[in-house]
Amino acid sequence: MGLNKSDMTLLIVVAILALGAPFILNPFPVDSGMAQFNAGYPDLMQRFVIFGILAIGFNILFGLTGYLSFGHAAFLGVGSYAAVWMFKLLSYNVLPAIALSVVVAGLFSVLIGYVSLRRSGIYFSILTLAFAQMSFALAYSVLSNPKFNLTNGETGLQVYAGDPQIFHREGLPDVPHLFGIAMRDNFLELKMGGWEFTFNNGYYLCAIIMLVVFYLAIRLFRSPFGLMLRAVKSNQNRLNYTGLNPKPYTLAAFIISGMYAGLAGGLLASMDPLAGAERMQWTASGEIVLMTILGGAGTLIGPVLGAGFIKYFENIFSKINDNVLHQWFAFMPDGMEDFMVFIVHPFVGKGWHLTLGILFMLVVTFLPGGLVEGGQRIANLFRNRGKKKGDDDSYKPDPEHHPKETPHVAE
Amino acid sequence: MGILEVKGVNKRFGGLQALGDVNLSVEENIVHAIIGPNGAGKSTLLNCLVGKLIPDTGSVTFDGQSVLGRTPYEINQMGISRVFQTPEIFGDLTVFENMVIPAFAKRDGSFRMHAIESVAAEKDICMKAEQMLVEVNMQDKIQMHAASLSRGDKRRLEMAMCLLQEPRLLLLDEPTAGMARADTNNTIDLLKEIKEQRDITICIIEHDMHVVFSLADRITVLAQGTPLVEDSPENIRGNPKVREAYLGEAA
Amino acid sequence: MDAFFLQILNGLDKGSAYALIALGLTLIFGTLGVVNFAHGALFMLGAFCAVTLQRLLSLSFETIDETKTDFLGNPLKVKTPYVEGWFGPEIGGSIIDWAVPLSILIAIPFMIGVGYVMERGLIKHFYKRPHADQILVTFGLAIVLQEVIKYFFGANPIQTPPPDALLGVVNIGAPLGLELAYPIWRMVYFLFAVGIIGGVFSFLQFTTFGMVVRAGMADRETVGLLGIDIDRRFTFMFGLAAGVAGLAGVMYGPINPPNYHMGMDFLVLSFVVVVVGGMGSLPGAVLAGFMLGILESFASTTWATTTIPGINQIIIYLVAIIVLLTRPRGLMGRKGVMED
Amino acid sequence: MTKMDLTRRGVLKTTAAAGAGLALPTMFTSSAHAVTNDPMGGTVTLGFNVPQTGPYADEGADELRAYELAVEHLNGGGDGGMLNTFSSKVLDGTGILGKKVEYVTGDTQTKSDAARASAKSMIEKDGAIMITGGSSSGVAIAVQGLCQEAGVIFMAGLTHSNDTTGKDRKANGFRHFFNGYMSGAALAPVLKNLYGDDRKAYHLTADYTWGWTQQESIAAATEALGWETVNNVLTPLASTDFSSYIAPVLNSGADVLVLNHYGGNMVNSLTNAVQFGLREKEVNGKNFEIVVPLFSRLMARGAGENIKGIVGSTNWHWSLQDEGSKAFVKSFGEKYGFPPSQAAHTCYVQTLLYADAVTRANSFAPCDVAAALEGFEFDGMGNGKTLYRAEDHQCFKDVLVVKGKENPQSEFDLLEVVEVTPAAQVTYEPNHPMFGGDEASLGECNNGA
Repeated sequence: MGLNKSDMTLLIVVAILALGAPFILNPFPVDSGMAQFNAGYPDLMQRFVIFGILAIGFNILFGLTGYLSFGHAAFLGVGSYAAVWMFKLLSYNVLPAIALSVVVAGLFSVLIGYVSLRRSGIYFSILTLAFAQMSFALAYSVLSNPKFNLTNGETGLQVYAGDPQIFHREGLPDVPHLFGIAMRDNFLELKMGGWEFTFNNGYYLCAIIMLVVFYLAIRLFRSPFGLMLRAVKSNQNRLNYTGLNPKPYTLAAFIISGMYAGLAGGLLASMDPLAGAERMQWTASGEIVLMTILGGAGTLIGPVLGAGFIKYFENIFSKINDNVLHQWFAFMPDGMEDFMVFIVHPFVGKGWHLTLGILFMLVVTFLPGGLVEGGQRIANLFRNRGKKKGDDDSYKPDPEHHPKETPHVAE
Repeated sequence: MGILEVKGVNKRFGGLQALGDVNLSVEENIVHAIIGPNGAGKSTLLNCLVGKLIPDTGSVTFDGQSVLGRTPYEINQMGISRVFQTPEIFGDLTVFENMVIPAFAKRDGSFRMHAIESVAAEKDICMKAEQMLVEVNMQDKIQMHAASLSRGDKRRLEMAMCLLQEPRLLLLDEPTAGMARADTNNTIDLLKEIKEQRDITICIIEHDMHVVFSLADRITVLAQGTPLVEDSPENIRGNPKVREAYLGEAA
Repeated sequence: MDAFFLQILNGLDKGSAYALIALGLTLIFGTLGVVNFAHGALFMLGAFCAVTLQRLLSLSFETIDETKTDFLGNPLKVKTPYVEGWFGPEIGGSIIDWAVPLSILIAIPFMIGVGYVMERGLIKHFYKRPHADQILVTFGLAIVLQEVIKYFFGANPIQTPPPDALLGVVNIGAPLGLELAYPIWRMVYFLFAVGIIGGVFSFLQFTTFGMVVRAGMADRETVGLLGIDIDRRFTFMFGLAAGVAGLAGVMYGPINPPNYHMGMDFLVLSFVVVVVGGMGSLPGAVLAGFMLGILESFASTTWATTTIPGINQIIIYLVAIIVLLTRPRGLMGRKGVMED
Repeated sequence: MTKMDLTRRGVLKTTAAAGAGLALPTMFTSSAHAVTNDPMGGTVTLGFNVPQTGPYADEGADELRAYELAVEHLNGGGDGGMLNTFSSKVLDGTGILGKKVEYVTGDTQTKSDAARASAKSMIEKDGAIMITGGSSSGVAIAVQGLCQEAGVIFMAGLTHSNDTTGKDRKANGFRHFFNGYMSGAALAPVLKNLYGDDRKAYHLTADYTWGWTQQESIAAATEALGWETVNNVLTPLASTDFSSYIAPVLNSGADVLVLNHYGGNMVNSLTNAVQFGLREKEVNGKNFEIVVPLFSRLMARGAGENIKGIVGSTNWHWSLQDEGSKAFVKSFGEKYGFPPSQAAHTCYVQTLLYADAVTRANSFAPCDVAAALEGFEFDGMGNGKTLYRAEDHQCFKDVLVVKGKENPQSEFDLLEVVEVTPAAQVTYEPNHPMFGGDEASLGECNNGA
């Protein structure tokens, strides 16, 4: 596979996690009070890996080169639109749709990257933000006017009965499918005791694609190209005087990460054939940035963890309502129960944003390297427990992550 | 004809004449020092040589080819390497990675998309980098982060990075500025070694006379943006014009 | 012609809000080198100072009016604010009426306090951290502040009307023979903004404190070496920036009713403004604020939108792109600031 | 390990090809075809998908209150509310078909993506058999499409765009709320009475699908009465300040301003319009008037004083004096301490209508439920006699024209009913061009697996 031992281990661990997700994410019996925290249903699992792909791609740009794009959601949106258009024009087969979404997002990122990369630092961030916001605004309104309806605006682009779908045949499912295998179907539902596990076609397609692109990302990280990207982040001046042109390197990184985003967009549309303009809004771009930093920018696995973390909160915590809280605390005396519900209430359900905000602050304050650093600390804790005291110098910072003391004034 | 030819170079910044009609010829395989008091235009001249600044008039040719209008990385690819006043290295990367990058630049040019094979798989590049580290006596620091090196080691690393590219011309911008005497002497030794072991032209900008006279084969004195004299070290030493330039306007 | 001048006025008005927020953002960048994504939330907090004061002043006691019924058919409880009970309906009523201007008095100490606590409690740990971490932590803080406000005040906008005396329109074009009927409060807002901006500039220009801060902005280390406790001053500057954002928010309430996410609505725009103005440049931020405000107003005219459909939605971003591509560091940016 | 029990709770099972497509040990696949939408055990789960974050969070919170009330009433709790006044009497307070009603909640964030994710989690994870709620048309259409594909029933919450039951209508989706066309048809005659038939209208329209259909409907209805549409200006959804859109109105020669805005947009544009003194102006010898076609009490509250005297339409208002409305206001008011909003009303009614249809059909299968709802006529739910039309799954009922109250007695007493426009006057053909014309079709009803 061309990987060294630790990378191979990482890939295998990720593969086990991804392929075993239906088990791992459903640790609680269906009827237990904790079932609320189960995340092993198809839609959320799909989102975990799709946003994982998005974050892996974003990390190639941001984590390696340090260029902070604040408009990455535009590529996600463009990818989704491209995919749905393929559904509308050709057929519900996801393969051409995903392929086109990658290509279109790639082309779009050539355009935006070429212009934006003429500036660096926050000027670059604002340029990407401006392009993405323009794309969003146009997709939401102007590009959905009845005369030239490219995006279907607020409603979102979807397949209508009147669409050509020239390769659609009898017998093929009327939903996104891969040569007849419908994405939304489950190939297996397992009931074991109180537990239930769902194995979904679409999820496994996403998971396999995620593993492939994760593997490619590892190769890229370890390649000379990846090294050059890290050199761009470290010292562009030296790179220039070493005879290397940073421009094509950063542009290539930008395009690759744009294509990752397009792929994620295409997959999103393949799992659920509707593309809305909100996907391109700055808040969506901001979410990608947050995922990456939260997980640990510049590390391989961090962005995937960050993506999972945020999506978990969005989908699981937002669904906890007072009714559920009362069930949890039902074992307590009445007054105590109401008190506990009162205490927890602001942080769940409609308050899930609050919890997320607090966690952002806690993680970044106490774990400068993101969730990955948290993981390392725990790992070190276990490792050190086995050893004698005084062995602490075995702690080695992750070679990939070194928070840079950013000089405020460069040059 | 020298390997580096500077002819009639002028550079103004607003009302300030930074360089006035500079002519300079650097012979191949010697150490040529450019000295001068502060504000003499040494750094401006250097920046004109590496593509950071473009002179208003005049020409700069390297090995018969003009460097004007070329970017720093193109000029580097022509065979000019530059060492900075404060070491410019990749602080976030390991010493080894720092060494590998110029090796790739030398082999693959200013850009190549090699995103699949790992760095470790490029055996010859790695070997070259390791060899060079041995040469500069840094093999024990190979996995250290460059940022955590001492200042002297940073300078050594930067020089090793430049040498790895086997440049035909090495530009040094005050390589001993701010160094303690011992470090300065080490640097001088390092440069002497380099000079003896390689076919390389070195152009050094310096105002530490000790360094200059220990190394230079030829010296150009710059004052107020114009070359005052160009001669061998022995002759420069006693030149009254040079004294005047350094000591101010003697009566 | 009248329409033209009206749009200029509208632009100046929008620009006032942009300029005030951008001014604070730039102060924080310039002095502390921190990317403050919570700045929009500070603006929002300011607006809710006015809401809170209005609520406090309208705290009421209930009397039962047997002649009327409420929606459930029970006797209607009539609410009378305590201040009206104490001072009589006349004076009490006018105190409530002047709630927004009065809340400036509360907002100044409150916002400076919030800024102080924020800087000492949180931001100061992030000076040496990458900008990305600063973004994450301040964004988290913005969400938290926003959600707290939502928890207490709900998601709906809340009207904070101006005093009756400042309600309505005034024809300011009369001396020029033009018909320029413009809302009084919007004029007040513009003048207020000009006053604040002038105040901040003269503070930095003419006081020793300001001079030290400006010197510190240019070269923090050197000023630190001179034995001046620059950190303390920078903390104060953070408080000042928070105060400016807060006052911008207080006075904005009567123009558009505040809601809990108004900060986020302004956040991205004000970042664009700051960057177009040039990082680290206070005059740049103010200039860009007014410029973008005016351009946005003109892009909203029918003439503009029929010429280029959708121009009103993208104008700010389009201008930002053009400015950044022609002037690498924005209108008045300093070299090297936030370029790494 | 305990016994292995293989079933298809498979809620998203649509094609038989799927299982066969992947080579798996047969012992792992089940060939039993259970009816998906047959809730197991003694409970049935409904999914309440409302905005809990974002600008419509308050509206969402009110919807959620109504849903909780509806569930309470269905399960026999409380005073029964509209169950007592509903013309259909099959619901007896023992849940639905004897199964206790449970519910899950989710956050739409007023984004199509998030709303669909939330709805999917309800269907896939919690086994919800009906999804309802929402506070914007984009979300309603997105979730309706999802429910169609997934084979569950969607009972729309607050959605006013013509498209929901127009070009985007779906066999599994039902809307009780009124729409843009109805607003126009109800408002036009009232506007003519109040302001005359010689008026020049200037439209400000939110630049997205709902805004467009709303503007189209109002313009058509008023032009039919002789009004002239001077201009229609599209305003970006993200606008917070409308001054630059309001200022040109002053010199346009128009004497009526129509604000096709909703939520925060409407609050701000109305505030700005009043600020600029439009209401004190006289143009063409007439008083300048402002019209807000879609009103809600929550918006009226946000707009404060500015709403006074402004005319608009609404689906329902708590001050209605029919038995159904009174019963609903009473149980809602007693539980929560304030009167319900129109969003709460439509959500409450939709839940009851669904439960009733299931009971009458004696089946949870979506197609049976849909059949029971189609052409269903009922009364006692606050809007008078109402028809769930079979062709497009739109309710036809009286529409209220309301006006901002000049002297409110309480903080809830903001609107007064000017006229109740009879259903006949707002009824249109199912193939009306504003509703997708002849091309629009419900498609096939989807029963799930």
